[in-house]
Parts: sequence; C-alpha cells; structure tokens
Amino acid sequence: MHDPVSALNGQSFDGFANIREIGPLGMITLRCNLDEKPLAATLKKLNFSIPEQRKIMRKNERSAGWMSPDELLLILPYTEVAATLAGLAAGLAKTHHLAADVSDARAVFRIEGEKADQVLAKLCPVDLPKLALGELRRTRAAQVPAAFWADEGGYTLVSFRSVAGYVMGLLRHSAMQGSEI
Amino acid sequence: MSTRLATGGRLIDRSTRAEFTFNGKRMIGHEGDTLASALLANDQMLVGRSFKYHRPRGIIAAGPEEPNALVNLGRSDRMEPNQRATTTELFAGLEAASQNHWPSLEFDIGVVNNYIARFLPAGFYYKTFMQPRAAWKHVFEPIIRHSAGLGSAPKEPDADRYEYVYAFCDVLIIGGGIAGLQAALTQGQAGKRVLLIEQTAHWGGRAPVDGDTVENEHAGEWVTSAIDALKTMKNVTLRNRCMGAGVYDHGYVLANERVADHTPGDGRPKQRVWRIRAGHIITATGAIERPLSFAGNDIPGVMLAASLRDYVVNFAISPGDRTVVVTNNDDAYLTAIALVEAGLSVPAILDARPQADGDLPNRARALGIRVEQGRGIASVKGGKRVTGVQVCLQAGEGAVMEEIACDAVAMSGGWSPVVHLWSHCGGKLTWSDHLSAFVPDPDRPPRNHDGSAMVSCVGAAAGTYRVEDIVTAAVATDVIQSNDAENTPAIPPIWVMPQGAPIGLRARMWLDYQNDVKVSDVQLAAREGYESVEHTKRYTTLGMATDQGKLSNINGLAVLSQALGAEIPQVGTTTFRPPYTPVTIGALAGESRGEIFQPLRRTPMHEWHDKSGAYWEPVGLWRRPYCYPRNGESHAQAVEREVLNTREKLGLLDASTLGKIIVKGPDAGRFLDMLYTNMMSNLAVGKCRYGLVCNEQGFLSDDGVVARIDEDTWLCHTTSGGADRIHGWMEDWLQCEWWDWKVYTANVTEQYAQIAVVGPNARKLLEKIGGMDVSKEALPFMQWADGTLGGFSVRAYRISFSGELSYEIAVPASQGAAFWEMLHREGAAFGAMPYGTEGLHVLRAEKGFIMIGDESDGTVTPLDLGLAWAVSKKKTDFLGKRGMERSHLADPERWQLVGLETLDGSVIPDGSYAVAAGQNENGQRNTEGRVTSTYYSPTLKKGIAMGLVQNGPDRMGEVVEMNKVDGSTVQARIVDPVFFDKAGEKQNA
Amino acid sequence: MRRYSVFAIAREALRYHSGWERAWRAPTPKAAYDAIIIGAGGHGLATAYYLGKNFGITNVAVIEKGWLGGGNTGRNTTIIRSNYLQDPSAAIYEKARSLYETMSQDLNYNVMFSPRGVIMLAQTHHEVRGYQRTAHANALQGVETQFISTAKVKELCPIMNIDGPRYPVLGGLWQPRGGTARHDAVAWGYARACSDMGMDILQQCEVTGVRSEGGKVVGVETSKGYIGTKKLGIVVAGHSGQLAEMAGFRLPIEAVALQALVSEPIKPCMDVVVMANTVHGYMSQSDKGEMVIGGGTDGFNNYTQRGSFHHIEETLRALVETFPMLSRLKMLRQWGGIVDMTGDRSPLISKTPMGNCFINCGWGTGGFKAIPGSGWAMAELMAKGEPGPLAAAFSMTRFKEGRFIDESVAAGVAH
Amino acid sequence: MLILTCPYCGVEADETELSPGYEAHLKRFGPGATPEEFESYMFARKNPKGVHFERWRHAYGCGKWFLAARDTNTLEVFGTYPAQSPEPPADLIAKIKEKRPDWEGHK
Repeated sequence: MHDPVSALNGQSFDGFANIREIGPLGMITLRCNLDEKPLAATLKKLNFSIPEQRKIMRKNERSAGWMSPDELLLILPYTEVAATLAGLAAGLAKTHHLAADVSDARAVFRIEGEKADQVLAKLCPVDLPKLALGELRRTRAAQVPAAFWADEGGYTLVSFRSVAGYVMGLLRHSAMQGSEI
Repeated sequence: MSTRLATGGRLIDRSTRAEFTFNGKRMIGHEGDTLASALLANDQMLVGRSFKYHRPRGIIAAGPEEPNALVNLGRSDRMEPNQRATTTELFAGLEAASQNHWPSLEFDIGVVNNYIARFLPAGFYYKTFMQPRAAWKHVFEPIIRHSAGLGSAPKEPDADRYEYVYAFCDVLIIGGGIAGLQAALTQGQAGKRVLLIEQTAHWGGRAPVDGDTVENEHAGEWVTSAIDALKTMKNVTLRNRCMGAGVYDHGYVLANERVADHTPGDGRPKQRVWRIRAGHIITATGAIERPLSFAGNDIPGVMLAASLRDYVVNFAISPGDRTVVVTNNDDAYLTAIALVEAGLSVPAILDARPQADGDLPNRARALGIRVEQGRGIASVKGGKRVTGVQVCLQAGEGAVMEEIACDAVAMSGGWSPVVHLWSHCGGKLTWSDHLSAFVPDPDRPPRNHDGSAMVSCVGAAAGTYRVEDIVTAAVATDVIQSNDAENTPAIPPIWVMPQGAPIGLRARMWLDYQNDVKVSDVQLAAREGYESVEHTKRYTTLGMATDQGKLSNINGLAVLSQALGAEIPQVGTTTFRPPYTPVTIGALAGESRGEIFQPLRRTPMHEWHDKSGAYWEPVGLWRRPYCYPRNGESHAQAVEREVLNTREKLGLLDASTLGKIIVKGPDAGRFLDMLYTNMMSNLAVGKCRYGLVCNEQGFLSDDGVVARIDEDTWLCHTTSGGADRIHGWMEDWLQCEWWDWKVYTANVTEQYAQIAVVGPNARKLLEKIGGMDVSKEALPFMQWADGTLGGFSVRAYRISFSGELSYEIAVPASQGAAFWEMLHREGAAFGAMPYGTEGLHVLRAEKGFIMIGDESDGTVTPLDLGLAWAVSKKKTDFLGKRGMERSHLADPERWQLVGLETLDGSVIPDGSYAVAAGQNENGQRNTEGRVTSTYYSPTLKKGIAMGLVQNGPDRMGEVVEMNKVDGSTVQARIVDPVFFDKAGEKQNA
Repeated sequence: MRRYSVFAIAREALRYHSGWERAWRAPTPKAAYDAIIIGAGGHGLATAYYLGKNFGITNVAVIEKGWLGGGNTGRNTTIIRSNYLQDPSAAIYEKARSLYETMSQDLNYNVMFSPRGVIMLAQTHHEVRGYQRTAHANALQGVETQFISTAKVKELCPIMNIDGPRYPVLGGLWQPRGGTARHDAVAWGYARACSDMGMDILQQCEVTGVRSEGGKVVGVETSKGYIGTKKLGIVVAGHSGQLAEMAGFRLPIEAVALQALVSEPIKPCMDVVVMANTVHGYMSQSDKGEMVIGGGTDGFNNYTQRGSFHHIEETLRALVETFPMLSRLKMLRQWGGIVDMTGDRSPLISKTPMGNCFINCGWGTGGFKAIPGSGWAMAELMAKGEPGPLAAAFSMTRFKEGRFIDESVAAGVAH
Repeated sequence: MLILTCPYCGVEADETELSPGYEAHLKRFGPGATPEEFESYMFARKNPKGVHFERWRHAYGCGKWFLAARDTNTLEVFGTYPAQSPEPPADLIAKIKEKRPDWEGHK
C-alpha cells in the first residue's frame, strides 16, 4: 500500500477566512433504499446511523450524510474503508444496494474563521443563515458541484478531485483580504 | 461661470482637497464631491460632444439620468470609457477626459455635422448611401462608424477583480430615500428579513436637499435617526453604493455594488454583483425630472431644475450667476428659492401655467423673485454656454417678448416615476393625467413564482410626491402600493414650448441630448408611418443612448402621440430592459477570469505531464496531453516518435479521463441490454466486451468497454467526454421510465487513475514490477483481474485501443502519480515513453477503430460504421432500435465506413468530401462521401484515412475523388479500414 | 412611391422634411385576398415581397398582431453568414446572403448590409477538424469560406486574445462576405416595398382562428373581423405552435427564450463578426459603436421574452476571456426573444396537414440571416403549392423519416 | 431565474442548480410502433403558451429527476412532484384549475 496523496497535498490560504485542503478522508457512496431494515442494522454495527433528510450525522470519526432518498455518503478514516466495505457487503448481502469507495474521487476543504460564511456566500446559491444545524447541502460552488456542512466553527466543503485546483482558486479569490462583504 | 460658493454644501468636506485632472488640466475638489460637482466648481460646464451632430454638451443632471457628462476615466489597465460624471465619486488622483471629439473638446471638427443638420434628419441613412453598392462598406459606413461611438476602447486587460455574492431576504427594498427608509423600518419592525440597497453613497434621497419635514423633524435628522434605528435591527441589512440593476423572474434581483470605484487600487474588488433572491421587492426608486422642449434646450448651462438645486445645496456650487427658471410645476420654485438664499440671482421664473399660486410660488414672490405666468422660452441664446433666453407666451408661436441675459437655465417639465424595476419583469403601467406620467398599475404587478405580486412601489416611484403621503404609504406593513397621486398638485402637460412652435424652433428642441433626437425628428417619424413607439424609437434612436431614455422617453412619446393625434396611453410605452443603468461587464463576469475562468479538470498525473513538457489539448473541461515534444521537436515529429515507440517498444498513456460507471443490481443486466445496442447481460464474470450506446434516434452516442465484475455488477467505461452524460442518461431512464427496476449506478470516474501500458514490452514491464500474473493464459485479451503490481493494488484490464499488447491498469487516484512514475522508472529499460491523445488517435486509426466524435457526429448509426456485429438482432428492444428502423436510417444507400488511401501516399485533408458527378438542383456539387479521420501513419509511412462513402463496403478498390479547398481533388482508393495487423496478432499476444 | 436618394433628402431639407410620405400605408382589411401571410416580421414580409416580385401575386395581406418587425426581427444580433455544413442549409443561407448583397438597391431602402466578414473561432482540435470539414463542404456548395491561421485571426481582429490560457485560438473559419445588416431596416424596407406593390400590411390585427372547409383553409378570424384567403402562410416564429393549433396540427417545435445584449457605444475597435462556440459567445460592433453580443437559450419552454440571467453572465465570462478589453465596458441593455426550435434545429418551410396552409418557422436562433432566402423559398412554395429546390429538404415529413438537417454535427452551431 | 422545490430533498433550488428536461409524461414508443407514433414520441410537443408539465433534474443537488407544472407565459410554478408519476397528481390538477379556470386540463 502506498501513501494516498490528496488532490492538492494539503494546500492552504489565509485570507479573511482560512482555507485548508484536508484529507484524504475515507468516503463510501452507499445507494440503497434507506427504509431497508438490514441497512440500519448494518450501519449501526459499523458505527454509523442513518441521517434524516439532508442531514449529516457525526459520531467520533464517522459521519453519514444524506445525499438523496436512496444515497448516503459515509465518511470515515481512510484506512478503514476496505473493512467497512466488507462489512457492508456482508450485512447487505441480501439487500439490493451499491457501495463504492469514492475516497479518492473527492477533495475536501475546511473554511474557517468568523466570516467563513461569506466565502461560501460568494460561490453558492444557498441561503446560509437558514442552513439547519447538521445540514448537508448539495449545491454548486461557482461552476462545479459541491456539498458542504457547518461544523466546529467553520465549514467542510467537498468537491470532485479533478476540480480541486479550481475550487481552491475560487476559495482563495473569495477569501481575499479586503473583500469582506 | 460656475464656481464653488463660500459656504454650504451638505455632502462635501471642505477640510479635504482632492486634486484631479480633466483633459490634462489640474483641478481641485473635495471629498464628497461627484466628478460633475467638482467640474462645475472649476467652471467646467462643457464636458462632451453629442453623438451625431457633435454639439457642445454640458452637465444637465446630477444623477444616473445624466446623458451628457460621460467621460473617459483613468488610463491603461484602469481606463474606463463612458463613465457618468454625475455618479462618479471624486477621489484624489482621478484622471478624466472628455470624449467624442477631434482634435479637442473646445474645437471639434465633427461639429460640421451640426451645420448640415438639416440634411441629417432622423433616419436619413435609410434613404441614401445606396449607390454605388460597394460604397456603403468602404466609404459611408466607416465614416458613420467613426463619427459615432463615444469613448474609445480600453487596450489593456482589466487590472481589477470582481466578485459575486448571493443574498436572500424576505423583503428587498431598493432606494434609500424617505420612502425606502420608512419601508425598511416598517418591514424590519415586523420581523422580516430586510435588505435595503441605495445606489448612492448617501441615505435620504431628495428630502434633505429639498428641506422637507418628516414627522415634524427636519428630513436630514429624520434620516439619521432612521439609519440608526435600522442599524440596531439584526434582521435588516443596509447597503449603499449598491444599485438595483434588474428585476428578474421569481424574485431574482441583480444589484451592482461599487466597492472600490472611488478607491482604485486599494486591493478590494472593484465591484461586487449581488444575486438577490427576495420574497418580495419594494421599489422606492424615486422619480426623475423631465426637461422641457424649447429651442436651444441643449446649450451648456441649461440644467434640470432639481439637479441644479442639488449642486447648490449638496455641493455648494453656483452653476451660474444669473439663472432663469422655466417650469410647469411648483417644484422648480424650490430651486429659485435655493439660489436666492445662496445669494445668487434669479432674474425670472417663467411658468408655463396660466396661473401659479401655490405655497412655493408665493414664497418665491415673497423673496422678490419675478414670476411670469403663461410664459415660456422661445429660444436659448448661446453656443458653448448659455448667454440669455428669449421669452415668449407658452400659448403662442414663439414671438419674442423679451430677452433676459443669464448664464444658466433651470428647467422642469414635471417628474417621471422611476418605474424601470417595476416593469423589468412584466409590471404594467397606467397613465396618470393628473401627474402627466406613467405610474405603476398596482392591479397588474409582476408575478412571483407562486403567482403573488412580486414588486410594489412606494414613494415617488409610485407617483406619491408629498412626504407625508410617502411616509403613510411606507408605514403600511402589508406592502400595499401607494398610488394616491390625487394629493399631489397636478402637473399639466407641457410637451412643446411654446405650444405653437414653428418647425424652425422644433428642429432645435432636443428630446434625446446624447443621440441628438429633436422634436422635429419624432414628428417626421410619425409622418412617415413609424407610428408604434418602438418604430419611432428605433427610427430616430430616441432613448437608445446610454441613459436609455431616462430624460427623453416620455417627452418623445408625448410628441409622438400629439403628432398622431392619439392619447399617450394609446401610443403606449417602450419596454424597460435591465439594467437600470449600465453595469460593468467585468463585474457581470464575476470571479470567472484567468485561472478560474472555467473549472479545469486535472488527472492525478497532471503535474507530471506539465513538467514533462506536454502540449495540452482541451477535452471537455479536462486537459489531456496531445503529445510530449522533446528537444525542439515539432508536434508532428513528437507524435510520430510516440506512435513508433509504442508500436515497437512501450507506450504509457494517461487514460484516467475515461468514464467509469458501476451498474449494480438484480436488473442491471436487463438494464444494460436496453442501454447498449449489443448484449451485456450474458457477459461472463471476469470478461470485457466492447459496447455501443445510441440515443433514441438510433444515432451513435458513446462507446466503451464493459466489464462484468460479479453476478450483479458491471463496470461501464465511457469516452472522456461521456462520463457525466452517460451517467445522467442512465439515471434518466432508471428514474423516469423503468423506476421499478432494481438497479443502482455510481459514477466512479475520478476514484481511479487509469494507465494504458501499451506495446510489445508491456507484459515485460508488468512482470518486472511484479505482483500478479499477467501472462496470456492468466489474463487473456478482453479479460480483467484484480491484484497488485509493484505494491499497488490494481485492477488490470486486457483491452486495447491501439492494436498492441495492452493493459489498462486502474489504481486509486491518490496513488496514480506514484504508480505512473514507477512505470516510467521501471519501464525505462524497456523503452517506455508517454504518448498523448494524437498518438492515441493515430494508433487507433491504423487499426481501423472508430472514435466517437470523429467517425460519429450525431448523424451516424452503428450500421454506418460497419458495427452491425455490435447491434443485437436478438433483442426485442434497446434504446435507438426503433429510431434506426426509420426509412432514412435504414436506407441501403447510406454512406458507410471504409478505409481510404491516396494513390500518391499523401494525407487526405481533414474534412475532405468525396465528389460525385454533377450538381444538385441548388447548384451545389454532388458528393458521395467524406473523410472522418485522416492521418500520416508513421507505422506504414503513408497517409491513411477512414471515411464514409456511399455503398462504400461494396466498392473496395474503387478510386474516389476527394476535394481540396483550392478546388482540386486528390484520388483515393477505397480499402479495408483496418490498415495494420488485421489478424490481431499483436493485441492478442 | 417616392424614391429615396441623397437628392430627395436635399430637396426635403429645404422644407424641413415636411414632404415625406408614409413608408407604408395603413389600410383597412379587404374581405378576401389571394394570399394571407400571418406575421409581419422579416420572414413574413419577405415572403409577401417575393410573392409579388417573383410570381406577380400582389393581392396579399400580411397580418401582424403587434407592429411590423417587432418580434425577433428587431431583437437579434444581425449576423449574416452562410458557412453552413449541410447542403440544404448552405443553399438557403447562401441564397439569402446573396440577396442581402443587393437588398438596399432592390428595396430602395438602405438596410446597411455590411459584408465585414465573419470568423468562427476554432479553439479545440475538434473544432479545427469540424471547421475544416465545413470549409471543404462550402467549397463544393459555392459558399466562399476558408480556414485561416491564428495569425490571420489576430490580424482581422486585433482586440482578441489569441493565446488565452484556456482555449488558445487555433484558427478560424472565415467568411469574408458574411457580416451584418440593420435589422429594423430589413423589415421596414420590405414593408415599404410590399405596400408599394399594393399589398396590405395589417398591423395591430391578431389572428384568433383559422377557418377551413373540406380540409382546406379558406380564411382567418382576426381581431378586425373575418378575412378570406385562397392561401395561408404562417410565419410567426415563436408563436407557430399556437397558430398550428388553430389550424389543427402539431409541430416539432419548442419555444424558448434567447437573449442578447449590447454594451455602451465605443469608437470602432472591431471590424469583423466573431463567433466563439467553444466558450459560447459571439460579438460584433454596430455602426453606433455598441458591442452586440449574443447569449444562450434557456432549456425550458418560455413565452415571456425574458431569459434567465445566468446565460448572460456565462456569455460575458466567455467574451471577457476572449476579448479582455470588454471587462471595463458596460452592459447597456439586455433583452430576450422567443425562438422556435425544431427537433433538428433546422427550419420548416413546408406544406402542412391542412390544405392551402403553409408554414415557415423553426429558424431558432439564426433566422435573421435567412430572411430573404426564406421569403424567396416560402413564396415559391405558396405560389406553386409545392416546394422548390431551396425548400424541399425543409419539409415537416423529415422527422418521420429521420432525414435530419443537423448543423450541430460539425463544430458550428446555428446562430 | 426560476426557483423550483425539489420534491425529493425539499430544497428550494435555484435554476442554476437544476437542469431542464422539457415535456413530461411522454409515452415511449419502441420497436413495433408506427412511424407516426414514433415521430410523435420523439418530436411532437405540446409547447403550450400556458400550463406545461415538464421535467427537471436536481443536477447540482440530490441528482433526482422531478416534474413540475409551470405556466410558460407567466413562469408561475403550480407545483412539483416525483418523476415516478404516470400523470400529474389530482390535487395539483385541482390547484391549477382553480388558478386557471380556462385551462382545458392535462392531455
């Protein structure tokens, strides 16, 4: 096993908000009828719980995010992905589902600081003050798909890996000193 | 002359000094000045030249309605043409220059047009310049082009940056005058999330200038306490220097904030575009004063009365020593009073009304000002500056009764509510005879997404001019629009002054100052049948200038309706289009410039390619190496080397951009049988199969290799550009048509870096780095296996797009770069070299493999491409099957895929057609085919091509004529499209 | 009709232009006509004009619910070119372009056809191949075009940034006799000529129904009463669907909004028309000095003449990247029009399921450049009852057969 | 600049988060269909000036296709509902009829 390298190798930028590329994080896309009984049981065994619509539920190093009525995003330590996929396969052997490792298909950013919300407000058509606690919002950051949620005094934003450089460029432009709204 | 008064000026800070230049001349102003007020303080009334006749133009207004004072601001990478001086805040170091003249503002050769103006009426160019035919393009048009235009084009890229911001609110209030502030107070107190924006740097609008009293307080004080109160409300956001530019459907409003226009180069974004989504919009945008149409009303020194008052009160400007006021309403008396109170002279107020006995006229009389009723101006005297006015009876034909010497004229023809934002999205207007103006019709508002009224208007924007009425209306929490014009004193219609003015005078009455449209022009348009206001506007260019008719539209419409003998509402009004005032294009482009102009998709090996000198090719949003030139090679030489090296030794290709979609579920096989033209359900686990995807029309849309992963899982490869499209296509059918089928898909394209290891030495390299059995027996052609290679966990596919022994190896993207580098390191001994997309194309063309986008173009079926073997005849249905059965697609005479080889070995030009005898009925040469891919084959040392030829496969060996753009042709023989290793010995090795 | 000329202007100038007569009459409708055209836009007026000029049919009414030329004719970006790929398109657009060459003289109305040249930029290798294909096709179609180098592009349009970091210009398809014309003047010039031939242009007259007998049209109900006709031509662009419904058939048409904008005027800086399809933008400079810019279409049915603003932003981004000098200019005005898009984005000039009823529509985003050719072909169809060679391929039946005229196959798009 | 509420995730989505998909409730015709049936499936569109049922995908959100009833002449949105609906829901039809009494109904 070779060391995984995140898309931007941990680039950061300090403007009126602080931007950091983090990761790699383990991520699994799980498509399944969320009402299936084996799903809840399996996830529970793997230390995840099924989130409500548009929510992300965090338990220690593990989060489960609601992506669509039949899709969850599981976030976990990178090294635990294989075991978790195996656990899902075992628990859902008789349940129609699809679980795939997408850890390397994503780039993850932290946006921190008192005015972190302003950085997102410049890029995403989202009414941020109305973002509920623990809400995972899938949207657009300028011209690419993105998802974000608020936690620990900032925001975590996920994009596709191939556009990580573009997203970093957007965040840098938006967080530039002097451009506070 | 115009000058700065010794005292006063509510907006300027006399303790500051801002030095600036105009046409290179050094001038001094104060903080708080606009460029226009600072110019007037320096006696610079003449600021530009008009569009058509190049007549001298002075400052006429004090706000965004200004049609004349457009200057070139700044220079080099901060140069900005057509900047409106009246809305430009002065700053130290500002450089402005006037426009549209040569050689100078004072002496402009273009003014010759003024002397022949009689020969250049509205639309004259439609009636002449037709002979000789070529003269329009070569003589007349260049002359017209050079005399038109205003400022000149910037030459350098913009030094500034811009950004967007999204904002959401329950109520957006546009305009920070008394009406807007009161509406904000009301809505804020009601707990609504309020955003209040104001285009200027100041709150309060006209009321403080006019000395109004609001709720028993002086307007200025009321504004201060209103702002203080609003600032304490957490649910209210205030933003000045922020103009409401456009109202769009579903509560979307575009606003433009001038963040650093007045502090250029301070590191902040120059402007910020607000994309606001509002539950409801209240426009409190005020009203704009209208000029009066009298002869010579365009001579510098003639100004709008309220604007002139703005200069006196806000900026302590004396626009002239002696100002004649001419009006049809009471408001202009305030100007006369302000002038007299500032110690200036008002020789007369000429009031067109037969009687003026309201409070203001009486106050003016009490101050000793001469008030003449029923009078107007017959003509203004002067050239580059007013020198006097000739007085006449408004009811007459312009006989001069008296001449009054003066150096300024303050005119008021009444007010037009600013209904632009109300109208942008379909709000309708109604004509008020009482106000002689269009006002918003509250019964026909623009509608929101739920059908509710989306916009309401308060204050002068609704035709409510009295402060007490404004406050009452804005206090109403249910946002009912006020339209109680009846309280306001009537404004009689005075459209032409004097009423019976002969043509000689009418030809000197300007309606549109910038575009030089006069009363006589509109009358001419009416006479010639351009009766719709849209026709007149376009025929005369009325209202088409950079002020978009803010001053001219109503006056022009009125003149038109009189000429047609119709009522104004019957003639109608023109459509209001966004933006309210022009918006910088860079601001509208937002952050999307340079590096972040568009997303650039990078594979995990992107940096390696870049460092290795890749010449890039955009493929969708991806960028792929086209080739890797070495030591001064041309691109063609690099491609040739890469192809030969791959054929002879070992080539490495970054194939990560290929789409990879997992399709899983009990119905996945059945689904893929619908999606692909061939069978996928019967593919054995561990095996790969090439498949074709068609649209419902039956035209080829994508292709790729499908691998069966396990009993209910398939992995579908798509083209680089096709990943998202095909994934979306799958989801479309699964969600909208076959929603009861148990199938899930996941697009995992970016999870993997995929590398093609290609060439006779491919296996040797993989065996050297070791880990899994890649022998012919363990991993034969068109199979895949999971394993490890050099310590990387991989999935290896034995597939080939080159005809060589080839493995496509997928590793997690986070390890892609490391794996790629290892292959190069370990492969050096086997002659490993990277190859790019052009090498890939040549290699596949030598093998006769089709390329989506080359052989297919959206009008080609699999059968056209000789791919009948991949179109199932067994399946009762698949996407595209019915489409292919249509008569034209099933026509046996269609053009079909063949190889083409020139007789002289040359390369057929890209895009060449095979010509056939004769011409069609439209005189076009008949054709019988075309080339789809054409390359020099380094392997075969000659030109090779694929093409579509009518009945091609039945015509092997025939020679066709391929056209060249110079009219000649090149002869090419129809051959098998597989030029190299037809038996497939190399790829199967 | 009084002829327009410089001498006429000089004569009129002496009497303050008081002697000019109406450009077109304001008639009251007759009871019946030999032919009625619904729609007094460019295409409808051109149809009437060529009915008269080429076939001597002058007992014609052109019915318009608003004002003549008030629809898409007066709200497009006025580009004229014929560098199309497919034979039927190249034929009709080149016919139109060649008629534009002499239109001012034919109509005695200066439509300001300015053959300043059109460049379609190739910014990917795929586009290069696509435009080379078009150039080869054009060479056989009698359309004068050539594929030009990057250096030549720069020479023709110095304000362009040819080595933009994202999409460097690799060359372009150049049509030297493409260009622009004054859109309103085209409608007005045709209207004046039609009126002069005795045709009635009935403005502010809305068609509310189509009357037929035995499967054949016999007249139309209008807001000014019933008017009989022997033949009916429907030429109403975005509103074709409504008229077709009145006549009892359905069209392969969707109405969507297309947007455009102009900048404030500046002194001449661009003498050619540039279309950049990779980044989706096209631009020219009008004789007034405004940069005239075309935007994109919405992807949803829309009759409001208002598009969604993000298309404007996308277009401006693309153009600022290609023409950096645009950044500090200002957008003066933006607007939208309703365009009629067919299944293959090519027009219909066709017989219909209803006898004596003909349709001309589906010009989508590119109708202005076709006006004279479209009118020519439609007039022939209406006069003879069968399409001539220019119209033959544009029949409604092609959708059933799958015989599309698809211009999107090369790099070009239909603007 | 439309806003439409995605019936799957409840987000009031901006038009720029959606991709449009034109007329809804089309019946697919495949092999065996007459030329007329196939042509009507592929091309003949209602294209009404008024109430229109259409497809949208919440492309930048949950990725789901949904259907909307919208007035093409005013852009008023009457409602959205899941794509897995053979025909518009009855309550939506009733709501439209109330707002547009002259509307002739679906199909």
